[in-house]
Amino acid sequence: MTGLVLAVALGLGAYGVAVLEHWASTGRFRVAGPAISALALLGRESILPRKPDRLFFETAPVLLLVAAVLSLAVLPLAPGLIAADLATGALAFNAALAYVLVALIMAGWGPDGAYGMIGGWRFLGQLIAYAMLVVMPITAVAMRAESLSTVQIVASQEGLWNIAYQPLGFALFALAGMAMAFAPPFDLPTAAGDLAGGVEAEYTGVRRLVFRLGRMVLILSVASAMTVFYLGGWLGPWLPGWAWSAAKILAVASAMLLGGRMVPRLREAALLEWSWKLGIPLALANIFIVGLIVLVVPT
Amino acid sequence: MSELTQYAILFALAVGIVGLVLSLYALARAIGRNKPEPGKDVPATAGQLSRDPVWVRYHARYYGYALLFLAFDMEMAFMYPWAVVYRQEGLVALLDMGVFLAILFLGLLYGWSQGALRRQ
Amino acid sequence: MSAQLFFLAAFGLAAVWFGIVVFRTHSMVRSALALLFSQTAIGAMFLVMQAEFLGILQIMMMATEMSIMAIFMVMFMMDPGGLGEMDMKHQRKLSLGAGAVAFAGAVAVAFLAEWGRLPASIPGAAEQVRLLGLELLGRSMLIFESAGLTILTAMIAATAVAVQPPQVPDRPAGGPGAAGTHGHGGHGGHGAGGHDHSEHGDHAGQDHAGHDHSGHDHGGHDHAKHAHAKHDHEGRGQEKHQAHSGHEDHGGHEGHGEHGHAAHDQAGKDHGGQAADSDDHAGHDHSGHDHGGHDHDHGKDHGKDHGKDHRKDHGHGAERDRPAPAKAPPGQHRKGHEENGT
Amino acid sequence: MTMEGAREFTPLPIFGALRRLVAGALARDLRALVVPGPDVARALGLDLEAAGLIPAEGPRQASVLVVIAPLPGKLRDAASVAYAQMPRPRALLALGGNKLSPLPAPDISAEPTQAGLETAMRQLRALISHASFAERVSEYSAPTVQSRIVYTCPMHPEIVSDEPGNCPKCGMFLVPRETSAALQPPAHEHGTSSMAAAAIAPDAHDANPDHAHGSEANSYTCPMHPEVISDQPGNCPKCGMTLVPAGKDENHAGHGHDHSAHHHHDSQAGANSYTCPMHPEVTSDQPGNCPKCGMTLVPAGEGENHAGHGHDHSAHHHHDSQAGANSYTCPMHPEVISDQPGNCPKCGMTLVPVEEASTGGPGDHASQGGHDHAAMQEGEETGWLERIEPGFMSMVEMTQGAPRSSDGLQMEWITVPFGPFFPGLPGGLVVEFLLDGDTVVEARTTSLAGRGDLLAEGPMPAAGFVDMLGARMPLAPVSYRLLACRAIESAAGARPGAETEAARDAALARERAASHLLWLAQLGRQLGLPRIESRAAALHRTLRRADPQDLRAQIPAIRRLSRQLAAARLLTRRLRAVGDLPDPAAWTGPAGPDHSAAGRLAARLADMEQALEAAAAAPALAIPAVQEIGAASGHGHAMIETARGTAHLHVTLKAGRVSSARLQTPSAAHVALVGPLTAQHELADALVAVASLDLDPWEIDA
Amino acid sequence: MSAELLTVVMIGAALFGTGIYGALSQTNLVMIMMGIELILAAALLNLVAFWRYLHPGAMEGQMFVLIVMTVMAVEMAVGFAVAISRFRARGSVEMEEARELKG
Repeated sequence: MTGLVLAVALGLGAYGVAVLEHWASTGRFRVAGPAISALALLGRESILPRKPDRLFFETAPVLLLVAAVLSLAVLPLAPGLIAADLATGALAFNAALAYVLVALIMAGWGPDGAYGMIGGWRFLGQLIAYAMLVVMPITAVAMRAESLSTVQIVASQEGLWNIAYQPLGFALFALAGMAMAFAPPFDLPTAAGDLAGGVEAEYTGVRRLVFRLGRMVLILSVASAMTVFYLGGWLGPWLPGWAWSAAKILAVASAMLLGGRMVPRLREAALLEWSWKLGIPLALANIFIVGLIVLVVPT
Repeated sequence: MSELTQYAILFALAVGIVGLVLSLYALARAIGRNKPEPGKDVPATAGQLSRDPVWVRYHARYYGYALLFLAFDMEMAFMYPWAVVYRQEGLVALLDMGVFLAILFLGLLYGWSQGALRRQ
Repeated sequence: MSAQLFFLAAFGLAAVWFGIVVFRTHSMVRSALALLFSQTAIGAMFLVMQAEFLGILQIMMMATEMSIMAIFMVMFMMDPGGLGEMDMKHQRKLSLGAGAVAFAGAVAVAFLAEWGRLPASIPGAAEQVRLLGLELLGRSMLIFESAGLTILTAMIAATAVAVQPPQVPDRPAGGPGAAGTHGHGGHGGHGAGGHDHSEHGDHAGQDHAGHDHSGHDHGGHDHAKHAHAKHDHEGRGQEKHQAHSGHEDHGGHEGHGEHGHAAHDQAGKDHGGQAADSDDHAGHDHSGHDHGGHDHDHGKDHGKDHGKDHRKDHGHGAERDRPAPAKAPPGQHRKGHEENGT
Repeated sequence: MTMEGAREFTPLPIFGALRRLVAGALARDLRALVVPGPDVARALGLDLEAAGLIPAEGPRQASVLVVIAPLPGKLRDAASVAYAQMPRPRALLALGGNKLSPLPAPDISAEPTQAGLETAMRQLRALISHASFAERVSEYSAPTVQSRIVYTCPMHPEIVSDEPGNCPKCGMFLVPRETSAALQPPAHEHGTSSMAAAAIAPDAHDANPDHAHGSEANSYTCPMHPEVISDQPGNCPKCGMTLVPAGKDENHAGHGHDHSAHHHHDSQAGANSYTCPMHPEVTSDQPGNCPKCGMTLVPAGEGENHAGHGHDHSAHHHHDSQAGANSYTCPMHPEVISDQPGNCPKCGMTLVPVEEASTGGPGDHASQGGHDHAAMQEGEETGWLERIEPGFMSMVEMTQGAPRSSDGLQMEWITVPFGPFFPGLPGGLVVEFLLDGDTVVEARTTSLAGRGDLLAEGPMPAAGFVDMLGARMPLAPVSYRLLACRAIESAAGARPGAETEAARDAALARERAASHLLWLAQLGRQLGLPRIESRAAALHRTLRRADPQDLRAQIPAIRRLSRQLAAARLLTRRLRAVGDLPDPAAWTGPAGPDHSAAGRLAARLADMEQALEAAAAAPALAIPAVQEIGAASGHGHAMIETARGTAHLHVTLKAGRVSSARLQTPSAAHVALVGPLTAQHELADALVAVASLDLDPWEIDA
Repeated sequence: MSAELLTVVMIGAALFGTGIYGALSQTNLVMIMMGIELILAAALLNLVAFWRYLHPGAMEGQMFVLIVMTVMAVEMAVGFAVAISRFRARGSVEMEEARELKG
C-alpha cells in the first residue's frame, strides 16, 4: 500500500516540479504545459548519432532517472511513508546522486558531439566543486541527530528546525544542492547560452523525454532532501505530515527554480574557486559550530 | 523490516524504473518510425555538420582541484561514523576530529598556496 | 539462505566481468566506467553481506573517484575514443601467467585454510555505524589520525609534483581572495565601510554567486516572495553592505532571520593569523537569533581581498588577472623549459 | 493536406487514437528555430512567444523552422542543414518570401508581420494536428548534407585521399572518414585555371574547411597551403613554393589541427632531397624507404624543420639496430613478427627491423631482455629465445609536434563551430573556435549574412538605392536609410529642410535605443536571464514604431530597467572580467572608461537613455526618404553614428543614378577584435565577449 | 566453511587475478593504476567477507576497510600527479618510454 502512495506522490511531485520549471523557463504558468510537451516528445523521432558510443548514449537517460528515483527512495515524506528506511539514509541519498555525474559523462561522451563532451567534463568540474559542500553539511545534520537515518534526522528536528539550528550549513547545502541538480544558475552542463543544450543537445524524442523526466525527479529529490535535512520534513503544527512535506518541497523547488533564474550563469572556474576557497572553510567551520552547540544545548 | 529486504526494495525499484523506461521506448516505437536521412545523424552544432570525431584528449583545467579532491574526499568516510557517536563522546570527539580536520585543512592550504586551486 | 548466495554470486560475476572489460575495451572512457561499475558491484556485494555503511560508502566514493580517473585517462591516453583500435599491451604472456598464478594461489588459500565457525549474529546497520564510530575514537584512534597524515602527505605530494607554481602570484579569478605566494598573512581589513568596494582591479569580477548567493535564499516556506523581495532589495542595496565577496545577506526574509556567520570569526582563527575584521559588524536589518556576530563582509574574506588588493592601475599590466586563466597570456608562460611547437 | 516533414508510422490497430492525441500535443508544443535569428524576428516586430512559439536552442530541440524574409545563399544552405537535422515531424514556416532553394517548399508562408504570424500559426496548428504522421514520406536531401567517404590516416589526419591505400608518412592503412560532399573541388572542373580551385570559399557546410581538400592522384598542392590545389606543377600563388604532388607531401600539421597559417618554415625552392620524418640525419636524393626504420622518405622541404624540439628521437627509438636484423615487427602490433620486411597484416604499417637480443644492452634494456615473449599469436615461427623489443606506437611521436598549452601540457585541439543559429549570438554569425579543452586558442569569425557588393545589378535610381540599403540591413534599417539619404544629398548638393533633418535624427535616436534593447535581450538569452530578455524584448517592441508621446511614456520603464541592470552586482561582476579590448582605439561603438564588457553594457545603457530623451523631445519622427534630386551628379560622403559605431558611405551620382557606392560598417571593423578578445579565454567568457561586441552579421561581408 | 564465504573469496581471487594481469600487461601508467585499483578492490572484498563471516564483533575489520579505501584514494592522487608531471616533461605516459627516467 505505501508503495502505491509513494508512486503517486513521486508522480505528482515530479509533475509539480515540471510545471514550476516550465513556468520559470517560458514565463507562463500552464498546468497542462509539461503534459503537452511530454506527449509531443513521445511523438518526435529519437535520432541516434551516426558513430556514437551506443551503450553510453542509451544508458545515460536511464541511469539519470534511476539515480534520481533511488535518491528519493531514502527520503521520508510522512512518519511511515518511506520506500527504504536505511540506517545510513543520508549517505545513501548522496551515493545515489553521485551517479548523476556518471550519467552526464555518458550523455556527453556518447554522441561524439563537441557541445556534449565539453558539457560532460564541465559537470565533472562542477562535481569537484559541490561534492564536499553536500557531504559536510549532512555530517553536521547527523551530528545533531546522532544517526544517519533520515527518519531520525527529521525526528531530531522536533523542537527547532535545522535551518535555525545550523543556518550556515543550510546555505551551503542549498547552493550545493542546486549545483547537484544542475539547476540554473549552475546549469553548466546543459547551458543554453554557451553550449546550446550541452549534454542533452543530441537527445531527441523519447530519450529526451526520459532525460528531462530524470531532471525533474532530480530537482524534486534535491528539494525534498533540503526539506528533510533542514526544514523538519513532515513536522508542522496543524496540517498532517504529508501536507507539510508537500508544501515545503514545492516551496523549496519554486525558490530554486525561480530564484535561480535571476542570477547570470556561473563560470566553472569561479564555481570551483569559490567552493574550495570559501565554501570548504565555511563547511568545516559549520561542523565546529554545530559541534559546540550540540555539546552546549542540552536537548 | 530487515535490512536485506530494504536493499531488495531498492534493487527492485531500480529494475522497475528500467522496465518503465523500456516500455516507454516501446510505446514511442509504436507511434512512429525513425527515417534515416543524410545529415540527420551527424552531431548538430548550431546549423553546421561537425563530422570529425571530437573524442580527443580533453584538456581539463581543473586537475589541480581534482588531485586535492581525491585525497580530501576520504575525510568524508571518517566523518560519518564520528558524527553518529559525537554527542555521546563529547568534547574528546570534537578535539579528535578537530585534529583530523586541521591536518587535512593544512593540505588544502598548501595546495592553495602552491596554486593548485586555480584554473591551470 | 540461498538468496544471499545468489545475489553474492550475481554481483560477483558482474564485478569480475566489468573487471575484464576494463582491459579488453579500446575506448578509455568505457574502460574507466567499467571499473566504476565493477566497484559498484563490489559495493552491492558489501550490502548483501550486511555491511551497510561500507557498502554505501564504497558505492558513493568509487563513483566520483572513478569518474576523475576517467578524465585523467582521457587527458593522457593516445586515443581515448578507441577509434584506432590500438593495442596498448605488452609482455602479454607474462601478465597472463602472473594473473593465473595469483588466482590459483588465492583459490588454494581459500580451500586449504581452516576458516572456523560462522558467527552467531552480526550487529545491525545502525549498530555497526555506532560501533565503528566508537572504534574510530577508541582503539583505532591512532590509525585514524595516521590516515589523516597519509592524506595530508598525499595532498602535498600531488600538489608538489603535478602543479606548476603560478608564474603570476595566484590571484583568484574572482575567488574570495587567495593567498597567492604570500601566504595567508593577516591583512588589515579595509573595514567593511563603504558601500561599494573600490574597484579591485585585479579582482576580476567573477560571478561571486558561488557560495554566498546574494540573489536568493532557499530556506523557509515563503520563498517566492522573498526571492523577489531579495532581488529588489539588492537593487536598492546602497545603504546595505554590498560586500562583493562577503556572504550576501539572506536576511531579507523575516522568520528565521539571517544566520550569522559567527563562523567567520571562528574560521578567521582557523586561517591562522587572519585578522578577524571585527569592525565590520555593520548592523543589518534582520531579526537575529543567530549565534553571535554576523556580518556580511566577511572580515576574513575582506581581509584577504583587501590585503592583496591591487589598485586598478596596478592590476592592468600584462599579468592582468583574467577570470578564466588566472595567469598571464601564454606567451609569458613559455619560458625556457618548454619549447613552443608552432 | 500533407506535410513535407511528416513522420512515418506503421498502422497498428490500437495506437491510432494515441497518435491523434500526440499529434494534438505536437500542434500545441511548437518549438521554433528562427532562421536567421530571433534578433531579426524581433527587429521586424514579431513576438514569437505571444504567437505560441517556444524558442529552441538548436535544430535537435526544434519542431518548426521559421525562415524570415529573403535570405542570402549561404544562410539558406545553413538553414537546409538545420532542417535536415530536425527530428520529424517538422514544419517549415516561411515569412516574407518562399523561394528557399535548398530548403523544401514551405508548409506555411505568410507576411513578416505579427498579424501574418498569427494567421500562419493557426494554419500551422491545424496542419500539424492533422498531417504530422503519414504512411509514406519522401526523404529530404540537399547537396549541403550529402556526405562523401575519404580515406585518411588515423595518425596523420591531414593526409586525405579518395581511395584506400597507405599513408605516405607512416605506411598505415587509410581509414574511411565521412566528409561533406560539397568540399570536394569538382573533379570535372579541369578546364578552369588552377586558381579557381584555390579560391574555394571557406566552406560553410563542413565544420573544418581547413582540412586538406580531397586531392586526386594527379593534382598538385603546396606544402604550406594545402587549400591551394592545381592540376599541373607550378608555383603556389600564396608563397611561391613549388607545388608537390598532393597526398604525398602534406604539411606536418600537428595531430588534429591545421596550422597552415602559422607555419613559417621556408622550405628550399626545389624539394629535391628526401629525408625520413623519424631520422632527420638520413637523406637521399630520390624517394624510397628510410634504411633505418623503413618509413617512406618525404621531401626534405617539410621534413624535420619543426621548431626545434628538445626531444632527441633517436634516443627513444628501439629499432635503431642496423639492417642486419633478421626479424621485423609492426610498431602498432608487436605480436606480428615476420622474417622479411613488408606490411603488417593487421594495420598495414611497414614492419620495422627488431633489435638483436643485445647482451649488455644499455640501461634497463637488458632487464627487459629476460622476458619471454616468444609465443605470439598466429604461431609466428620466430625462436622464442630471441627477445623481441615490442615496438609500439610511441605517444611521444604523436604529442611531439603539438604546441603546449599554458600549463605545459601538449593536448589535442578541436575546431568547434558556434554556428549561424547559436542561442545568444547574432543570427548568421559563425564563430569558429579552436578549443584546447574549454579554452579558446584561436577564433575565426565569418558572417553568412553578407550579400557582396552594393551595386551588384548596376547603377540604381537614388530612391531605389536607399530602399535597397535599408532592406539589406534588417537590424538597423533607419540608420542605413539615413546614411544613404545623406550621402546622396551631399553628392547632389541638396540641403533637406531643418525639420525633416530633426525628424530624421529623432528616428535615428529611436532606433539606437531600440537596437540597444535588442542587444540586451540577446545578452539575457546568453547569460541565462530570461526575465531580462523578455522585458527588454517587450520594451523593444513598444519602442520600435512609437511616436514621441509613446516614447515619453516609455522613459520611466526603460530607466527603471537600465538602473536595475546597472545595480545588478552579479551581472556587472560577471561581465567585468570579460572582453577587455586590447586596443580601445579600434572600438567605435559606445564605450565608457572601462573597456570590458561591463563598461560597454554601462555605456550602452547610458546611450540608450540619452537617445530616448532626444527622440522623445523631437516634435515628429520620420523614416528617412530621399527628396527629388533630379539629374544631379557628383561625389558625396556621409558618416553617421549607428548604435554599433560610425558607418561611412561614399557615393558617386551620375545623372540622378547612383553609379558607385562604398560602405564601411562598424561591425566589419569590429570583427577583427574577436580574435585578440577571446584568445586564451574560457569558452563561456569568449562567447560573452563576442556577444558584448554587438556584431551585426548583415554589415559583415566576409 | 560457508558457501558464501567461499564464493566471495573466489570472486576476490578472480578480481585479484584480473588486476594483476591488467597491471602487468598495460603499457600506459593510467591503465596500470586501473589494475592496482582492481587489486585493492579485491582486498576490500576479502576484508569485508572476513569481517562478516568470521569476526563480526571486531570493528577493526571495518576500520581496516576504511584504511584500504584511503590507500586507494591516496594512490590515485599521487599516481595521477606523477602522470601529469611525466606528461608535461615527456609528452607521454607510456611506460615503454619511461625507460630513461633521467631529466
